[in-house]
Amino acid sequence: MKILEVQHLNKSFGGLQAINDLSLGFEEGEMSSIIGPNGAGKTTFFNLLTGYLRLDSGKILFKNQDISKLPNYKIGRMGINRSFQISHVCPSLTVFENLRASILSKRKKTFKFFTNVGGMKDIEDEVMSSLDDINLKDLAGTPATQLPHGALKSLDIGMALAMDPQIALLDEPTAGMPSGDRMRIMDLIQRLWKQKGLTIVFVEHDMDVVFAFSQKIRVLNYGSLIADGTPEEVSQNPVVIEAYLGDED
Amino acid sequence: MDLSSLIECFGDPGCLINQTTSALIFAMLLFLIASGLSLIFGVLGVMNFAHGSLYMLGAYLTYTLYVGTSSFSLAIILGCLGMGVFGVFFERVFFKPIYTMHILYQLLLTYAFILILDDVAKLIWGYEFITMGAPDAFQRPPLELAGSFIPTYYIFVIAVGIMVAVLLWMFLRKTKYGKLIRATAHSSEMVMALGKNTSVVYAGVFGLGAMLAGLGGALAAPIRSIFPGMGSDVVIDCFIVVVVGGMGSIPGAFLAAILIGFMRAFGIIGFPMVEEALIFILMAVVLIVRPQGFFGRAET
Amino acid sequence: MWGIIFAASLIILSFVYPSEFLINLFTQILIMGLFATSLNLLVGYTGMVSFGHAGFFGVGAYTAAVILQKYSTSVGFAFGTTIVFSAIAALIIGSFCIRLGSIYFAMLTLAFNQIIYIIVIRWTDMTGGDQGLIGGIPLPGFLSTQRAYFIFTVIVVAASLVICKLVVDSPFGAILKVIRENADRAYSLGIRVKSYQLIVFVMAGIFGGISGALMSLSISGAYPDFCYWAKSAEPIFMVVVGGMNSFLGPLLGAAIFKILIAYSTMYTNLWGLIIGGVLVLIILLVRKGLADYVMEFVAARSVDGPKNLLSPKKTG
Amino acid sequence: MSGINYKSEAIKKPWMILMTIALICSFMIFSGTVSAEPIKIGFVSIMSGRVAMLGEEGAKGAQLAIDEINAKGGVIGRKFKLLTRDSTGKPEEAVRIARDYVVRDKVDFIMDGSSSRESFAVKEVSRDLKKLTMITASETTANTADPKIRTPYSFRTARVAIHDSIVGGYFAGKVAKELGLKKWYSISPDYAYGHDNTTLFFEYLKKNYPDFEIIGQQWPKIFEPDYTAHITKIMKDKPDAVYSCLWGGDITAFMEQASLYGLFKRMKFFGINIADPLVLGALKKGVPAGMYTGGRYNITMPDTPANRTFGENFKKKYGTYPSNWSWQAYTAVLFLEAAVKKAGTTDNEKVIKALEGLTIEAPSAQPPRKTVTMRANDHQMIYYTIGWAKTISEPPYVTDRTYMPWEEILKEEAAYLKKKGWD
Repeated sequence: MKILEVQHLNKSFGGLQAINDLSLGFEEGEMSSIIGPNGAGKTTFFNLLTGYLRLDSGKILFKNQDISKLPNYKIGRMGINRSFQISHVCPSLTVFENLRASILSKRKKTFKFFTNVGGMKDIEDEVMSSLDDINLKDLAGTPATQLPHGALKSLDIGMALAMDPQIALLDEPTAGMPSGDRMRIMDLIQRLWKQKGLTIVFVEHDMDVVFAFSQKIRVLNYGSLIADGTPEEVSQNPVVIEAYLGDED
Repeated sequence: MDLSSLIECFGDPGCLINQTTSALIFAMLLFLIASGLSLIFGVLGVMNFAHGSLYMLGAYLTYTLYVGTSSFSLAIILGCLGMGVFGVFFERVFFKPIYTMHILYQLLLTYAFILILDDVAKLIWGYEFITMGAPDAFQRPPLELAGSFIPTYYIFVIAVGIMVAVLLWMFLRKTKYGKLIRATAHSSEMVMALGKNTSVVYAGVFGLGAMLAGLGGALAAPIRSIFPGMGSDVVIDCFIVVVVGGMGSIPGAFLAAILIGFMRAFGIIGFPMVEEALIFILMAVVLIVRPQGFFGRAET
Repeated sequence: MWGIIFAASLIILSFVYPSEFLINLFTQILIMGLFATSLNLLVGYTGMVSFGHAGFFGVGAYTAAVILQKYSTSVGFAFGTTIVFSAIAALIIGSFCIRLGSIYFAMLTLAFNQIIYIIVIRWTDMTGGDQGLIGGIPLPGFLSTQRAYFIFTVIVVAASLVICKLVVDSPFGAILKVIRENADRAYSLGIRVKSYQLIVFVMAGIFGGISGALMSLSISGAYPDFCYWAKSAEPIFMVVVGGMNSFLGPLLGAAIFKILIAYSTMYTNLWGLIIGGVLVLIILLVRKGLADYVMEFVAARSVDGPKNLLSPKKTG
Repeated sequence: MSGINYKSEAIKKPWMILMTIALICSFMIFSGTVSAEPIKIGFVSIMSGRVAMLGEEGAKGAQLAIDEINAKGGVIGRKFKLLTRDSTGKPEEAVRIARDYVVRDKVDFIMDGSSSRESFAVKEVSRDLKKLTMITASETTANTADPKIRTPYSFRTARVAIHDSIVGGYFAGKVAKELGLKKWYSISPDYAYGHDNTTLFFEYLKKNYPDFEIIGQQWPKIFEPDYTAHITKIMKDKPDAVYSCLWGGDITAFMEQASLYGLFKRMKFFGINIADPLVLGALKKGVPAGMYTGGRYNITMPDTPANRTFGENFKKKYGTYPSNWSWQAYTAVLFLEAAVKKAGTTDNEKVIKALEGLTIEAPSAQPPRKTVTMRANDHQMIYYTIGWAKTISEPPYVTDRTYMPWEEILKEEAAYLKKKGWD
């Protein structure tokens, strides 16, 4: 069953047609990737899916319910959570406090005015376990500004995954990491994906990572879908090779 | 609220011209000060509360020079240049560190300078209010036109105001430095990347802003009483002009100053008790409906 | 609860060391401290820089004063109405202001502040116009002496601070900090940022109104100066000098501000030079509020050496 | 650059006072006279910002009187000492300073030289702490006339709007009758004093010259920088005469802008506050002749030797002639001196009794009298000089001064109080 589906999506900024009649769907429980050259419209697509941008035309369906008009916080609350290309964390808050925000929002405990948040044992435990999931437990007390790049990225991803999302949209989770760390973080994401039965969509440039971790690959170029299939199908697809893989060995 | 006398005034040409001149004189002085503020905000991104004090210092400086040299034109020119130099010095020493600061520190630092400059003025020129008096050249009786009266000094000030507006616009549009300033306003990182020294641009812009405020002070000195603290009321009117006109836009400031000038001049006839509130309501409406004002850049 | 200890210690102090001068000074320090702390709910905890907070101070002051002067003698009723009116004012103003970001938000709050000021000046038969509310405010017997009013102020301010502390430490407070740091992230976590901002704006308005009411009762009169825009700069001075990131920073800032004014006006008429000078020094050199500086100093010593003392500049 | 003014003296002043006190104390100890605490007067007023002259001029007047009294050996063997503090224009500061004077500095009397707003705040302190307070600046009638507002502990040696208006109406009525001024206009600052003074003026003008009509009134906000819109409106309505109680920097700005429009050539102008030395001193281009001004205070009004010596002493000490706020504070100290001498003590209750109905010699008494009196029932000083005159462009800028006999003023005032239900 398609958990999230997009039909004839269009979005243009002035003259530039960023998303061009895009239609595709994401199966529940599937781990898929979106690849394409810079400027292919990947991040724009994520922004449209999560309500940060309004679409010009077309429809976005989440479990067959039209969410194209909903504001971003409503979409976030429904379980479509994302991480950001440039990691969006709270700089002067500690790792623990950053993640606690996700848990609080998930447990709908944000509108409590007089209980001391420090004293909420259940929340604390859950945050600790989420930290454990992304191997950041020992850095719980350090402010986000002092995290090494890798940890910062995993915090960003962790904040999305901690929401137990129906579908997690990870925008270049391995950006700016040496190849060894990339594999490690993708293993981590895959482990959580299996463990919690999530649906994950990630944007990636490193072909080794793409082919190693995607059950399905979608290739975007100039805002339109030029290929959609399993890694094998996509690697033989002449259009993809010519437009994107080109002289890839 | 007596709309009848407002309508009656529109009918009578004398009253129309009268109120228009008073609107224009208020607008021109306000524009001179507000244009400097808008420029500084547009390029440096800092809302300078102390801008009113630059207007006050301009008035005091011109008064002192006028008493010294007893030539009004010399007093104005030297007054403006003096303020320009003071502006550059002021920016280099006090403003440079605050560009990257939290907006709260910027607001408070500029507010602190209102307190400091007011007391400095009190120390130098004393606490009593001073009146400079219109220079002899303008003591002639006012121009009579269809039953209205236009003092010659006001014609001079309005002319200067319009001239400065045009010059400033052309300077920003046509000259090399003007383009550099507008580029820095757009994105200072880019300009820095192109190897231009933005700190010179910042100092220059602040100097120009101070000079404009100084000119406003110089032209206001003969017709308004000069006292320490005269700047703090004017700065609020300037904020309205900058916000309504569009932050960083000179044509916007010109248009907004004229709009507010007319609202004041005709508000006094139509809604005598609340014309001041109308101006603030206008500011609020513009901020809510169109935060970037007439010509400002929409907030990216 | 440390709040009760804080209040009890002040009251005992007022008996043990009964110098009336200090009692008067501390009454005003506490009132302005609450006013600054209410602003810090916006500035320090939610990152919303309001430059028109004096509007609520004025609304509170005039509401309580008019009620006690004309309509009732019960202080409780006066404060109740103050809370209601301040909340309504904050709701109306807040619903407009929260749509805007940083500098535009500051400008809009300034505009509303001046609109309140002009209403107060022009509505002469209710507010006494430019003259202010004259004729004194009748206070019930138990509040008549300075010390009694000081104790009343201590209780009200301590209670308000305790409530603010609870809210700041609650889940709601935690989310406010996230909104301050990164509103985009908050949205993606399913947080309706605008409603949180409105709630904290109304809360700040209420406590601002309460501090206004306390002030008007303490000097037995309400004056337009309370809602003039220059009055909005005072709490910002206190928040910045006292320290934005620690809860009691603004209270410390209020003490510094009031003591600085009290002693500088004793020796010279150039208080502007002194206050302005102190501000410039703090902003250009120390770049942090006093309380933040101390907290970081202590934190640096205990956790991991002095390296994070020079924490990177707060980016705008 | 006009020389460093009074301000730098202020910075030296605390040291001077400390030195003089040290001298006096040491002198007292050696001379073995009753080494008594000085009688302390706490002067609170605004000394910074737009209306700094209120505080500065008041403090100068009070200090001059104190120096003269101390030179004559003080009173009941004790010297006076003046404490001055700037209320920075904040009502809560004025209240806190007034309370500090009573509680910490243990002053014997408070002198409140602040503008109407702060003076009402300080009044609550005098009522609360039962401390004798001399009001030397606020001119709003209600301050002493309204029984609900006045307190038994405060006295006022400042002029009162009602008196000014009665004399103004009397004088303007005569001039209006002569010149047939039918259509009147008014432009006064929009606060209590402005409304109070203007409405009363027209009330008394009607008494003396019934057939005139007010064709328009303007209420610019106080400290309005730009009156052009108001001026052009007045010029449009072409009244015969304009009344204004604008004062200080406002009246000079208005006159500057109005003279550019030639307003004074087209209509008679009655400005009650033009003759204030600060205003006359500031008008560089000379004073436009042919206007009518209230006496307010001027070295030549009254033109008596006592007033002349007071003016010269003031100029010798401070370099400028005294203004309205200076003589009012000066007279307040004279009253305190006489009352303390009469009561033999500085105990407030007794001094209040002594002050009520007290008559003393003062430079500002209106001829033919040489004395002013502190009225017992409402603690307001009467018999001070209120006159009107015409302006001329050379010093002393005022000529053909006319005074209204105080008996008639008091009769009109009584009628007014009865009507207001304040008698």
